[in-house]
Amino acid sequence: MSKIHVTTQVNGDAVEFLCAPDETLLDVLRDRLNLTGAKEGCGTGDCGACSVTIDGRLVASCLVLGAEVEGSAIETVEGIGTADALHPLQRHLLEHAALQCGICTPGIVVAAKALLLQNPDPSEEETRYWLAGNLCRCTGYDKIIRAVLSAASELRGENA
Amino acid sequence: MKQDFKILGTRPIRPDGLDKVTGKAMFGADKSVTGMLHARILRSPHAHAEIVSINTAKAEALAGVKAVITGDDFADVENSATRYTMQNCMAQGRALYDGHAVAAVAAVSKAVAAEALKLIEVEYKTLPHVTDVDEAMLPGAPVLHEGVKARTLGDDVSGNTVGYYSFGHGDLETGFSEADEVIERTFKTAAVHQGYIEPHACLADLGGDGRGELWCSTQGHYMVREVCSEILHIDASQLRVTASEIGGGFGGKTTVFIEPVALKLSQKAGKPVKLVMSRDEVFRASGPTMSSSIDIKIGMTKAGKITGAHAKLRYQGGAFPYEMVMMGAMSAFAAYDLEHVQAEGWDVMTNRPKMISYRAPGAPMAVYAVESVVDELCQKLGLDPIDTRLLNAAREGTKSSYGPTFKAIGLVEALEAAKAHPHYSAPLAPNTGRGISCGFWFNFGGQVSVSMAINADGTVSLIEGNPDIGGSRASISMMAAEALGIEFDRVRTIVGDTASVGFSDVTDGSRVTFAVGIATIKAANAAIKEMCKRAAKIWDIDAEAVEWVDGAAQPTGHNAGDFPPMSLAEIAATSGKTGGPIAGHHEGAPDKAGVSFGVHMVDVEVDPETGFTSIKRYTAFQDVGKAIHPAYVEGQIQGGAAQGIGWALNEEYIYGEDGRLQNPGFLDYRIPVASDLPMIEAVIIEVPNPGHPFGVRGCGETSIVPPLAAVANGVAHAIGVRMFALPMSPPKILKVL
Amino acid sequence: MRYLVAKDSREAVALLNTGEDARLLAGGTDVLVRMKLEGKTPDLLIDIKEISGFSDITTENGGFRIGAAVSGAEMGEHAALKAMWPGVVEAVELIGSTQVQGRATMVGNLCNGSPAADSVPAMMAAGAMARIEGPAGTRDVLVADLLEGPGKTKLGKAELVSSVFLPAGLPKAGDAYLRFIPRTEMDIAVASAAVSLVLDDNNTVAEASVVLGAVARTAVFVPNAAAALVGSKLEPEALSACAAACAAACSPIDDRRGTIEFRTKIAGVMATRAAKIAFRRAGGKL
Amino acid sequence: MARVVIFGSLRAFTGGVEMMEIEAATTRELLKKLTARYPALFDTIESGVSLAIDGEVFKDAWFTPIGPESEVVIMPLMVGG
Repeated sequence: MSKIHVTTQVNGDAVEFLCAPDETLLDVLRDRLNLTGAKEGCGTGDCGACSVTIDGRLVASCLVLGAEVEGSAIETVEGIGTADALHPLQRHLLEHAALQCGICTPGIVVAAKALLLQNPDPSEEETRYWLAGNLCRCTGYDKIIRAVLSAASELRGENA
Repeated sequence: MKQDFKILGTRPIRPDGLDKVTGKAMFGADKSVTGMLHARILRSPHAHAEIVSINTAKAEALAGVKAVITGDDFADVENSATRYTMQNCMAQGRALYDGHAVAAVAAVSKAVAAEALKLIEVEYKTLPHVTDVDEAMLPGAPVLHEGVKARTLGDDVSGNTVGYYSFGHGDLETGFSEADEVIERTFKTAAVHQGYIEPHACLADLGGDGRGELWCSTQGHYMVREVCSEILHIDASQLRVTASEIGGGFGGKTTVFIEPVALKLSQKAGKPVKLVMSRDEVFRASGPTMSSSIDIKIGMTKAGKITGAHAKLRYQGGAFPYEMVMMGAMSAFAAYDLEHVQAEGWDVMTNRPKMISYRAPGAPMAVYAVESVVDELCQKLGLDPIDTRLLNAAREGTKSSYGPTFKAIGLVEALEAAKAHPHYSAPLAPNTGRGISCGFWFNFGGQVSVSMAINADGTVSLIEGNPDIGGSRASISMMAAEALGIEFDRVRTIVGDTASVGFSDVTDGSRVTFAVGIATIKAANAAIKEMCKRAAKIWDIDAEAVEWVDGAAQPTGHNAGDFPPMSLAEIAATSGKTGGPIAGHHEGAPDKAGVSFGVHMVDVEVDPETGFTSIKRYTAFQDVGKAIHPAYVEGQIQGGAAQGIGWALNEEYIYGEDGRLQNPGFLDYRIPVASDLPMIEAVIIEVPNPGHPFGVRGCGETSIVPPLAAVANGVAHAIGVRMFALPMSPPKILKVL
Repeated sequence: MRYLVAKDSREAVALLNTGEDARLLAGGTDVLVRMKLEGKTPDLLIDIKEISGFSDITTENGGFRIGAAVSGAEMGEHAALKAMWPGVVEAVELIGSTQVQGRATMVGNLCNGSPAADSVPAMMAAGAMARIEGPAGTRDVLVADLLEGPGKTKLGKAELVSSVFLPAGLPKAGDAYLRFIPRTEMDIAVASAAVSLVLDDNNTVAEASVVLGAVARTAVFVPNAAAALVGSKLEPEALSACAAACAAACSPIDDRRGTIEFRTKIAGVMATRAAKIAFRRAGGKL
Repeated sequence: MARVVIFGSLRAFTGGVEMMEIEAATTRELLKKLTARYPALFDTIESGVSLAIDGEVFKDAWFTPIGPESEVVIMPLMVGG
């Protein structure tokens, strides 16, 4: 199989890579670009651990081909917040102890950020349904939902 | 034993949290090295088959394939438990379940490895199979392994019955004769999987000289080292195992499934090999927990006193001998103070993946059955379920159903908290029922090693040997800081590899905060002793005349007040001149882990037209001894409750007539999603464990024990019919409506 | 496997017609999953997302034409479409997670041929037409006429569905879709129902369409269930007649997702509940 | 003399005896004397047991002290998740 040359943008930086035609975006990110923040929990779009956004749209990167992202702008967890300047979502997840093993956390961060961009004031129910595709086996979701709602409140400028 | 703490009981940000919210944390599949190969495993499509032949020639000939192995590549080992583990990793002679590994390939890319698998030709001769526990126990059932039947059993059960246990005291006949009401029921529960989101993954590099490096996602890298070095016939000292960040385990990563395979491939290919399971492989070939078939008989007086209790537990644990039903038999009646009680258990093999621990292994299904019958008795006799449990509750001094006499325990406190909670008196909507259940887990101690260095800048580096599965680096740092009298952020705890700190048992049994905590306190005390000695030298007084108060050495006795206190940082700063580096370490095997009881309360609503059950409100009460980091203790309680809810309602291993697993994916193996659950209120009860200096009890496992019966009892009250099998999926509920 | 981006539908049709094992890629949420689970790839994967119009939702004759590459999320964000055909949009939005919604398409859901496809009953109840491009040119057929059986459609060799047309909604009309799943999300429908109603000035059901999913080899119209609703204001007798007609129309299978008995029982429950929602949406009062 | 209690199914190897008194200062000594008295227990004890000494659970480390009035319950080796 001859490789495909793809030019795209990842976390704001121009990126070029070669990938096999059947290689997923998740494999490209992890194996070719060394961005291992997105995880493969299932490979079939059922767990959300590989969540990224493409042109702002939340997707499961295991269900996207690397070849498809030519000319797109991709954001992964590595593009959200830094140690010195965490995104409020990341900070609230930490403050609420909303992670135990942490394998689902990158996907939760990416998915919740996409939620708050679209709906800055989600209800608990809206948040739960939005994140239904992000499986977490450790927490029972309680603290994750609280963290997202309190991050939303802070982002709206309310007293968190 | 009420103590005042500065740091314990606070909620600092966990030290590994930053890496986890930014995607930096390295899990099992996240590590790569140059020149590494990618491995894949070929698995049996049959529930039970003789492997007549395996032809790997075509696969080996494929460009890019560097090694192919089968069961023949593994030499025998002496220890039978290790042999079973090895044969579970790679079949020898027979494939014993759908998904059993029969060959493996290492190649230059994932794609080539996948292609090579298709070129391996395996000739199978299918054999009769059995996947149901009751069928597997019948004489005449296909027997998985000959000669391993429990030695006390007779001809009335098949050779698959590898274990028999019995616990209890008193006389059952007397007990039941004193009852006003006796209920006897049979239950079935499906096998469920731990469902960790991170599939098993490792990166192995083993040279021909027997020196190796292994990176893997595990609950115990020393266990991995011991098992792998035995299987590979190399010295333990030559295999360094590093535990990656672990993406969930819940008991499922307390053994090896792929590591010996990756090491063998690496040895054969002479290159590093990365091996990552797919989700399908996780379900088909890594251990779920047991399925069960259970008989319960309980007698009760009109006043609610339990007079006699008998449990018969038949557990199905997959394709190899195992011991686990005893944990269920010991847990079944632990919550009750009983005069006449017996719990018996049988461990049974079937053509399914070998079971492995899942959070409080063996207890949830046993307690589900017992608590269902207790609830039914309360219903029948018109008794309050909490009052009845209080009347019979085990407490300090109770001779437990499994033998030991309980020290201080917190069951009564948890029941009283449940009774007083507004949830218990809240009104119920139509089609809604409220369920209550107790739960119990032993908690363990076991071997630990901790090494603590006092750095010249006044900070502390702590190395311990237990993978951090739910925030233990935070709790350990907190205990170190508390013991040393310094700030939390002055301590950094890391999980050392097998070459950097002494042996540590697997992270299981809710033991880490307890056992590593004790070792940490003892290591801190050793360092404190040395720091007091240094201060004494500096002050030129007797070492005995120095004590450690609030993070500083200070003169005591007749020297009291002679010198101002000297802080840890000050002592550390001059350590190079006062005798060299200061450190403390402790290696030991702490015992006296205190048992933990929980009480869960749930309101469920059942749609009478579809049988759909929704969880409307959930409150969990648990005695944790002392909550070091209350937020993570709550998290353990909430997480266990959610897993138990899944077990009760929708999770199950579904096998067809052909013995093949029909739902090896998250689409049809249905773990709870965020929209399935309400907030789960965790109420922490603290009855200190007398066996721990800070009163700590393990807290991670008890929480999965009560939800099964709590939900089942809630459903029974909501629909007015009792179900006797899990999961209570909608088709099953609708059928009885 | 080769991956090619088709520039127009003629090229896509030509590529489908090469004799190779070729598949179309729009959202990829079925085709990529199948590649992963079955461990085999087609010879050729044809990406149709770049084809002009395929990613558009356009108004046409008072209705909407939805391109083959329009994602569920895009449909959900289209206020006018959602207002006209809320049942169709809610059906599409039930497919998979938020992540899957970002990619999955209604046309893909149709062409995948699953009897449990969420959008298909809703499209059928709405009278949706599929536009088909093929070697012989373009034709429009009712979505209902495209269904063949599990994993199969009546698309001919080298044909593809380029868009689906949802006709103009009538005044006092409403549609709804409901499915039963064991959890609240992330499952495949065990049984489902779409109902489309038109009310007269009296708020009595004048026209009805009832379609069931996941209870037969394809989604099926249940004319008797529809007839039971016509002339009613969804009185209990009408609803129970509707439910009984639904049960009679079921010929489901037993599998890991549900039993024959269960599917048959709940099909009518889904239909009557969907009917009530559609009725309210049409302006009726219960 | 410590009072030793044998868990139910292990009594198959003690001829049904549930309780006995053994003079022992440590767990090792106790387990040695126990297997000397009931050789059929050897396999089980060799493969590992847990002991509850006065209600506190111990693994079978050799030198755990046993008091003269202690109650020792012999249990199977326990595992967790």
